[in-house]
Amino acid sequence: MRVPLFDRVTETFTRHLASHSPRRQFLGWFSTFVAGSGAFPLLPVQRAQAESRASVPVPPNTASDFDRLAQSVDPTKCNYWRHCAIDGVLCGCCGGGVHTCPPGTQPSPVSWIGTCRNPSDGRQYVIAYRDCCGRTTCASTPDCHCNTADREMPIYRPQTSNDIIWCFGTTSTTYHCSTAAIVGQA
Amino acid sequence: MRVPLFDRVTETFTRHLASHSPRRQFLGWFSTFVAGSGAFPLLPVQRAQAESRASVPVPPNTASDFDRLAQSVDPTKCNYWRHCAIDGVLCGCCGGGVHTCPPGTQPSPVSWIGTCRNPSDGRQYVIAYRDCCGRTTCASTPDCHCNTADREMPIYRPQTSNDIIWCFGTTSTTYHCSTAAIVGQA
Amino acid sequence: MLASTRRGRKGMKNMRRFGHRCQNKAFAFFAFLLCSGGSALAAPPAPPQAAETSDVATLPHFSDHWALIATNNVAFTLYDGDKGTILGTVPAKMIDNLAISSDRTKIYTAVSMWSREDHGTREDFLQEYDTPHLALEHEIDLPPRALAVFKQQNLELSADGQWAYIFNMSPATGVSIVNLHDRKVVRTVDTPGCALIFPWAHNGFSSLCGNGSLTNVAFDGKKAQVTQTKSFFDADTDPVFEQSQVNRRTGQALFVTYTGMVYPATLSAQPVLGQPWSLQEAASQPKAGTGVQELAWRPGGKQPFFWHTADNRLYALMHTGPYWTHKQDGTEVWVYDVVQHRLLQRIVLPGPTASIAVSPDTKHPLLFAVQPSGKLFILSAESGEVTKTIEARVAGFLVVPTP
Amino acid sequence: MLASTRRGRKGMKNMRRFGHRCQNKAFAFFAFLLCSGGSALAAPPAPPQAAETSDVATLPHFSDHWALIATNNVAFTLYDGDKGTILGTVPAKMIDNLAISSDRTKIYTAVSMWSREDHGTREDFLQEYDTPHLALEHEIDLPPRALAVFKQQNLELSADGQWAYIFNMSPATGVSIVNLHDRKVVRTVDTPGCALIFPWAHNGFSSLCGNGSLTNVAFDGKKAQVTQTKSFFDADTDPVFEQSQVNRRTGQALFVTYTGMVYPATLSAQPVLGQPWSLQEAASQPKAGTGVQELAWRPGGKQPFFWHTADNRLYALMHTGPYWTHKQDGTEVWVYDVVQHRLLQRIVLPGPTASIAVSPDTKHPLLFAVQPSGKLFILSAESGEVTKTIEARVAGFLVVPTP
Repeated sequence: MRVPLFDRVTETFTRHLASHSPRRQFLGWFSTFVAGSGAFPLLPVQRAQAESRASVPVPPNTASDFDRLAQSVDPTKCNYWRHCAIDGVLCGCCGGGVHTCPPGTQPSPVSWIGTCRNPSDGRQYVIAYRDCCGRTTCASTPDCHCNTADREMPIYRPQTSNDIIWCFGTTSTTYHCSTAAIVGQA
Repeated sequence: MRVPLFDRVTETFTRHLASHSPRRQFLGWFSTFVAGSGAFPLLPVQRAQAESRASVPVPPNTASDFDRLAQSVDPTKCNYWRHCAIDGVLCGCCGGGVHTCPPGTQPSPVSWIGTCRNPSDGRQYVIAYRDCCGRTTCASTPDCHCNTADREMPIYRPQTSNDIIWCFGTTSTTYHCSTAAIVGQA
Repeated sequence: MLASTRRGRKGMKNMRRFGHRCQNKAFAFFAFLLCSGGSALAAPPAPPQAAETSDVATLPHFSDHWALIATNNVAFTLYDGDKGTILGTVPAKMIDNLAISSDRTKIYTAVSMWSREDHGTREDFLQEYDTPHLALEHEIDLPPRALAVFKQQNLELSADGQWAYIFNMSPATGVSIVNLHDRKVVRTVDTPGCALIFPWAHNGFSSLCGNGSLTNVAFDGKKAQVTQTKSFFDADTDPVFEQSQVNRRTGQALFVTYTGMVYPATLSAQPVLGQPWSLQEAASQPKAGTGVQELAWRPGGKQPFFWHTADNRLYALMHTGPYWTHKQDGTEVWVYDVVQHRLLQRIVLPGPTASIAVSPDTKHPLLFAVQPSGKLFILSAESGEVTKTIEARVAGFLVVPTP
Repeated sequence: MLASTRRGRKGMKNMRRFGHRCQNKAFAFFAFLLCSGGSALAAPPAPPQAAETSDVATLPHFSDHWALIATNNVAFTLYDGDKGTILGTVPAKMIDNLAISSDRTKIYTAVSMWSREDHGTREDFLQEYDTPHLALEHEIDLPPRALAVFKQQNLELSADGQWAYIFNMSPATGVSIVNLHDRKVVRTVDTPGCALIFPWAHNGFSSLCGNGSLTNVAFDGKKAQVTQTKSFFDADTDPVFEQSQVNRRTGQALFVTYTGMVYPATLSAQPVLGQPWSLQEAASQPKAGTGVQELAWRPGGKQPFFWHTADNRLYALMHTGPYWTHKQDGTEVWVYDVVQHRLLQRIVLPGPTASIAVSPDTKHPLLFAVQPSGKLFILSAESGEVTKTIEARVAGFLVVPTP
């Protein structure tokens, strides 16, 4: 049975995490990792430039259905490339943005992660799906409720499980919406 | 300007209440009245017999649109005759009945009232719209959410105002659904 | 250090990924372009997108074209009427209430809650949010509020930002007066037989009474003085709508009855009543009566009126029907000159509408129209053209900033 | 006395009402019939309907054909599957959980709430309702539960009614064990790297672990003993569904993977694994793989499985698609003989379906199917015929009574 390329890449990534950290401490380590990533200095944004180029075509037989059909223009749609494993309401539809919480809410320092392909540069990125917390669920239009599952795992693999309310360490653990921030390349 | 018959009857009824009780105590008196009515001995139910007869036709030019179109067969519909001034979810759609609260809820001892015509005997009845309280709102199908307004008054005439949550004197004042019990003839 | 470690791993992954691609025969040509170092491409490859910081949005000054609309029985959702998008969320249930301060820097909600959702200890609060952050800054304890479905007139603010008035019903009626500077209830005034709040220009409010009169409560922080007017409408035959309109800057009110009579009044301890006029007569139609089979254009809905004070126009949600259809959805909005008592415009709505509100600007005012299905329409209040249609799951209660 | 006063007033009103009618010329003929004393009518007029007492409904014994279905993010609504009607409401949000005791006399909800709705003090409870009255009888304090959307396997009860097991995640994982007779948490067991609850026949449960093994916790009220199995599935390539099924009477489990492999197991401190089989092979199709473009019939949805233990049938919600579509709505239900590993039936659903459950009876079992739109379908599990279609506003979580 052939394991598709991108799956293998991801598996290596997750296996790496799993094998190098005692499982008991895994989540603690993971939290630090993701929380720390939020402190990265922002490089000059090259995105406009990247998008002015033609998108890099998706290899037709190694990409998931999501990847093949994803777009890199409108982050308030479920088929925006970063949303390959999101479950929830997009914060961009709620007064926030793709990595911005709506006013009155608080980003969770920990999150689940996905690995999604950006069609405009052909690269795979690790995405942190950070929930915004502390306020009743955003009443967006139904088209902003997404439920995708590329590389999504059950709750016993919490770091890639998207049914969990990822509101740990926030003042209140109520769920409002979900963001999709770039952590780095996969 | 001609005042329609049934309105005049109702007005006399409400005016009677208003003029004979100091306004300050009106609601207290009314509570006792309605709560007390719940203790009436139930006469043998003649309803089946009444319904086996042909319905009494509605006088065509003195009845409201609701009265003209009301039915006396299905109490889980908004056009059931007693529902001429109801605003809320019918308890009959929620595990209760036309004068029965669903399990786990509590009938409010006070209520707003309406005056509705029963097409099967042609009589006008005073209806106590007693809310059932103490549980989150019943998630019935949308056709059980009714909002009718025959003789319905603003909140400064509370006894006939149906936007109020009539959960006074219950353990919890949260709204679950609304019933429509017969108090007596108008 | 963490960043540089990451950078290093990224580089490795990149290499391995391209290595894989280059071995894949199905991609020979495509792979050639990439594996040959990209020389065939016009521009050098863009650097990968950088890691992003999570942050929280803040709002600019509250725009004329924003509206807070009750949604899903859990919140008021702040909509940008120009873009048709959501800007933020303020929690409040169907029984709660919301008002915006005149300077638009604060949003207040009057709320009732139970410590265990539908049971436990009941608490009532006036919650204070700052507009830029939609942050809950204060919770001011209240006596038990009146619980009713969507009654804007159960919570009102004074234009000077000093007072909030909250209607209580237990079922005895009264009003809690909150000093918004000190953030506490300073007085609860009994208003037996009367309900709702219509604020004056200064230090007081009036309530509508079951006998067709007004109760007027003057309160400047020290002593409350209550006066009562004579009856000016007959609540038995033709009551005044709860959703009647007031200009909190001037204390002028437009009390509209079920049949469509408008009673103008200037509220104070001694209210001055103006000449009543008929919505139908102002539209060159016969006055509407109280006949249960008397067909006429009538006002109705959940929030059937909006007084645009800058333009001095009254927007009324109208439908055809007999008397006792005061809660029926409207199919048109009729726009009146409040001074001339003259119909200026009829706007045909895209469907049955429960509630309306109009943006307070005079330049390009927007008309917000909520359908019972939960759909939100935004129209030009001038042309009546629909500019946005949103599947917003909204209920029949809209709050826009007013002077 | 009150009653007789009322009787007197009724009589007066009656007279006056008829008096009015008799004066109304438009009703001459009709009025004649009534005013002439009714002699033209065959039967004497029925006495007026009597005043009614307000009462509260109670429920009979929990029927095989009832189901509790998550609705509107505020409650589980109890449906009668035969009539398609609502019988009652049990409060619980999207993050909460519900289980029915084996004898069906109790309903338990594991809930988390905040004293001020979305802020304030967080409290977690196991709430105990009695079925006949749906009355909240006890609230048992819990350590902070795991908060996740609709995970039936986060709350399980032992078949003997002694224990409730509640999964915690903070994000460290563990399980709270509640003694249901004493109504308190007697033990919290850490289950590092493991999650969910699959109860044994007696005094224990197993959890699924990220390395493809099971953690097994024996607890008889005194000491907890934890054992660990070897890995039996590869969580990296083909994880076991969270919604895998267990028979709490026997501790037998059916662990189903994303590709459709079924791992039977008998759970205890030393679980015994049976021969794995493939849902696709049992349907005479090739085994499905993990290819992201490998089209096959695959299990998926929010609640994609139901093990009917009396008939020993596994109902699986199936769709066509590649790997990583384990959350996709199903279009058919495939019914398997669990012993023979044989497809018995394919039921075509009336539309895309998120979740299924089957009534536990063997006579005329009902299949409950929930659409993402909130529509509830009830079908005959034998014929596949749709018997009820309800606009129920339900979410993807159904609980039926099980042994």
